[in-house]
Amino acid sequence: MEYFVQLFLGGLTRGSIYALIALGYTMVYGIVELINFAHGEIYMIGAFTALIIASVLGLYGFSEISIIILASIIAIIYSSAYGYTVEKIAYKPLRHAPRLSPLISAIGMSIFLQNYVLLAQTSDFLPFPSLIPEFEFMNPYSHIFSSAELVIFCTTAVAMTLLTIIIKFTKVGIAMRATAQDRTMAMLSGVNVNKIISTTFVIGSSLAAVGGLLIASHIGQINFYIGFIVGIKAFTAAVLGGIGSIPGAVLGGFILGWTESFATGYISSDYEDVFAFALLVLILIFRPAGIMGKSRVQKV
Amino acid sequence: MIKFEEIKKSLFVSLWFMFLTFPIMVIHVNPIDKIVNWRWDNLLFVGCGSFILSFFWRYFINRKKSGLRQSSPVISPLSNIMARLRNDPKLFRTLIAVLAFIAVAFPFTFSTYQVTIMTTVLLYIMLGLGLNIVVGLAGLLDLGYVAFYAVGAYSYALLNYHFGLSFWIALPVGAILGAFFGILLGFPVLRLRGDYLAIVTLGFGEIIRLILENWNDFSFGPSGISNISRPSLFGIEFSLKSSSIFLYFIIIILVLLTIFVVNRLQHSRIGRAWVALREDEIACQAMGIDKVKTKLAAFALGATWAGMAGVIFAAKTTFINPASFTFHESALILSIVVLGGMGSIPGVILGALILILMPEYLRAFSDYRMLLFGAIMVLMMVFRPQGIISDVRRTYELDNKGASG
Amino acid sequence: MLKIRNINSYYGNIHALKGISLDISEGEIITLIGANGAGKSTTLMSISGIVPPDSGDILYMGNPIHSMSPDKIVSLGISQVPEGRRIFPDLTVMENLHMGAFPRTNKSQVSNDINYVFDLFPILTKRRNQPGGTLSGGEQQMLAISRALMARPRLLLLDEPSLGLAPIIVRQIFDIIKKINSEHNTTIFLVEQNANLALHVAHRGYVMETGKIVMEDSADNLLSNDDVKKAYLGL
Amino acid sequence: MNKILETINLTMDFGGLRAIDGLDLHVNEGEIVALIGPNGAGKTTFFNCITGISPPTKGEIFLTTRRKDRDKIDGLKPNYITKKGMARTFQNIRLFPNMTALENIMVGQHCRTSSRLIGAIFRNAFTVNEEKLVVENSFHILNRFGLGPYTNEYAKNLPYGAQKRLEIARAMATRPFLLLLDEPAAGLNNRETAELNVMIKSIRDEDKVSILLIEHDMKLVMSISDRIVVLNYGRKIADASPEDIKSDPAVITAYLGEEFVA
Repeated sequence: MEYFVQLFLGGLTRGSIYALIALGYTMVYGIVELINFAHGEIYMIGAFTALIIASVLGLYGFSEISIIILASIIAIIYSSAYGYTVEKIAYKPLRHAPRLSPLISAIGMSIFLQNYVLLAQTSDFLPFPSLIPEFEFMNPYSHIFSSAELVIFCTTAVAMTLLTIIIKFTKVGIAMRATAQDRTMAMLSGVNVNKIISTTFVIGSSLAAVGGLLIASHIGQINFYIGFIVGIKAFTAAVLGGIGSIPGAVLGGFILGWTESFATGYISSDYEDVFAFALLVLILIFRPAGIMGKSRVQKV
Repeated sequence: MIKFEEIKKSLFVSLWFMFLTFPIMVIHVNPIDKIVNWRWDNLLFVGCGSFILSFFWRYFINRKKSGLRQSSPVISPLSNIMARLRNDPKLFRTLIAVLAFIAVAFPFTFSTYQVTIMTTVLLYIMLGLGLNIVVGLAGLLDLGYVAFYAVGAYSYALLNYHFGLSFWIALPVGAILGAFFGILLGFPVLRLRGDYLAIVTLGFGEIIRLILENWNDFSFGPSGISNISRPSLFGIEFSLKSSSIFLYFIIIILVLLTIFVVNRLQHSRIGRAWVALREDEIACQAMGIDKVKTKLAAFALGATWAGMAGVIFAAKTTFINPASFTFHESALILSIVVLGGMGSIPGVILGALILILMPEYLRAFSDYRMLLFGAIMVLMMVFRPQGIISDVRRTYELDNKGASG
Repeated sequence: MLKIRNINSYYGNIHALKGISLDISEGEIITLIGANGAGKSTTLMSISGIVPPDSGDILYMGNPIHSMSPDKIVSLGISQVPEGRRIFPDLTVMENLHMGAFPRTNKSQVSNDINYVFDLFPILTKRRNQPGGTLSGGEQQMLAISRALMARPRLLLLDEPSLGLAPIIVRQIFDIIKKINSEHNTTIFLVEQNANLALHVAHRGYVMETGKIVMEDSADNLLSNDDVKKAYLGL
Repeated sequence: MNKILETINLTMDFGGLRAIDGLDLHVNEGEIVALIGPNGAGKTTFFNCITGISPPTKGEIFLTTRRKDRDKIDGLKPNYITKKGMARTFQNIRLFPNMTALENIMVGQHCRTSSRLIGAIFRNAFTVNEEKLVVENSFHILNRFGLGPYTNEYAKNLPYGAQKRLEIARAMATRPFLLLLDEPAAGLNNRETAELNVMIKSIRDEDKVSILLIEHDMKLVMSISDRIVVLNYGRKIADASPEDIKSDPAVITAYLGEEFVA
């Protein structure tokens, strides 16, 4: 039973990270109907930036807490900046192109960014400092739920709440939803659609950065390739919940987290990634609209 | 005369990219020795590079926009040459003769090393042409193409290892197994929309690779399979040098076969159905075309070619492991198709020549090749989605014999 | 107020607008009638900046607007109620109205205006927290007009407001259109397929055929014109 | 008379909205029937419904082929329905833009030909023969619809009027016995509309193809139709000859706007 609880909580943590990254996919898809293939790389760049900044600050003798805060903030800023730039270069010129074009461009962007980091930094795995302190009050439970897991879970919860508030109640949020539903009408209402799309990329990217920091400090190492696998998994989570749906992405993240956690815990850990991919393939075949997604009627 | 406004814009772009690339390009931390390496020269490169490139970017974007407006197609010189070749059978025949001569003479004039490189190029031409059926003609973005390639390679390697099966038997077996897996995967997924299809095929490709990596009893895991037999001719074994020449000719023949088949299919009833499907799925169905069957045919045929190429790959390298079948391989094949021109046979050939030869001969490029592939995919989509040589539909004349051309 | 001078538009190879010119003066109700596919909606989309013309000028208050982005044009005071209403289906009625007021920053004025449109269409008050997609066709049309009014337009572009609506609702909506025009001196440019209806509320009208303006006259004259009667009034 | 198309109690729901409501409609052999009604009345939805693009929520559709087989076709995929002999055009032109005019017609003959992959590769006698016939036929069809000059032009480069004609020609290439035209006159000028009038009549008289068309151009509808069906809110409110339709009060209310008709 304890093992079950441990796996359940492990899945929850894992799932919340997937959910954070999945939100970026789902928001972008909702607004421009594009699978932002480079989203995983944005998160990878966030993690690298944090590592670099943290190392530099560490060498200059900054205190631990200030390192955590500064590195996180800078990582989020940089991820957002990359997300913004990627949209401007690889997607914006293709707004009216046939569907395959932006997808190929996105894959190209993803490959480009991976190799950019590979060349400019290293192909080796780098140790990532644990940004999360051990809480004493968690000690009695640490064998089933670590401090790190608690922090991950709470951070995710806060980030999601913030996002929900932005989307639901702010002017920008309403404009984002409106643009997702009918872009031309949003323009006719006086919305600068380009700005809204950029904002979506920026928000999605900063969420990815948060996810990236959490996962990197949890696993303890990073390399240029982490974005690819986690990216696809997060995408799976987004599709699972119903791409375009924000609560769907969260739900999908949890389901995927649990699937992986239980499957590796009870079946085999060799095939961890296979379970995720198999889930992706199955969900797309049997319920492409996802759990909370709506199937759209095609206009003829 | 470049306007001040333009310079200001470029300056801004340059500053932005200097900011953007600062931590990754400039700072290099060695966490073990605790040393920070500040690479300020990189900042200068980025700054100057993005300053210049931004002029090109805006120039081409504007040109593209005005091109769209006036709807005057921007025909590249290469397409002009292609058009001339099509219209002048004599010139065309001369060119074919020259190419044939070069192809035959090549292995006898150049070193084994050069022959091996050329064999690789030919292998990718085959793969590219196979994927071209799926992506270029039928418009199905298959990101897991490498899975079928792996199926072919492993079927030869395993059959050879366990039963000592020869290359010549494995070649059709690999093709059939490729087709089989193509249908197996294609059947459930082909109902999906374009971008979902891409992701499912990607997931499928990764599943195959992960299984090969982890199922040690079956595939010998990451250590792979070595000592795979090279092809023989009526039981005659070759020396290393003549063997590579032999393989070179085998693959030349297979590439010719591929070109022959794709060319015939392209302008047949089924080929037109593929293109129609790519152009407009609903109208295509309204013409009485069975969407699923047609897609499946394209998918299976593409997989057949990947299967065959896999067998050849195993025979060529005599050693395979899962590392040869990563997503990057799929991406490389896709870049060949995209760069050359989707749907165009000469385009794919040119694409393979450029993308395989460039990293081989320009050592400077080999480190940057994946970076380059990524950039090519983005830039081609933004500026020239039809590729270097765009696909041109065949023209028909009415005469007593019916079709010509 | 609005001068369109010789604009041409292409959709790919299709010449959708072939040298359209027209004038709208302040306070007028102008209608543009014509068959399906004649280019009426394209004309409106050109004014709104969604389909910028390939050549020609559009002047609003004497200033060229044909190369401005749609959001700038809205903030100048030109709002459009597009064909098919295009309500944001998953936004509530209130959110739809707030979208209409997107360019505006004065919150108290905006909430005043929300009250104003609720007075105009009392049924919307009841529906305020319902998603736009659940409204009936007539309610959606009312919401679409209200949403456009939320931007406080000086020029209101209406594209086929009668489309798919029961006659009684159409009448109601056309009464409101007249009211908006007379009470607030809002200039109205009305595109309609239902020529009969449109010419009865408009002061002047233009007749469009395959991308060209073929007739221009006062509404009364057009109503009694034999060609118009035959072609568009179905009489 | 022979009902070649018949729908019984056809109903179509779109996310809570009833686009077609219990519609009984039929087309007789050799008839030209016009389907009219205000925008949004469910006309195009009706076309999509009977051609299998979006299957009906409820109700039955029957097609009686030239061989007098009465087939139930609701729930069938669009390609089977086309093969049975009902072809259509689309309101917003849906040609294959990057194929030539001739190739568009050739694709139209897909369901009347049968050569396969293997035949295409080895080019056996059957395939060669069939291909030859397809090309000849296509030239014939192009010329018949006055598209000869555009034979080898990409469909996307044709002028608007020619694209509209090419769509009709492509539909005719599937050799239908019933042709559905969705607003064939939209965007055409007077001369082109007059030509269309002649073309539709010749399709009926020479090719013996019955026609069901959606159209807003009243002049065309009144002069060409044998019978007019009026839809409003997905319901049939009238079904009569053009003369009777003109004076039908229900039609005037729904379509022409009663309150202003003095």
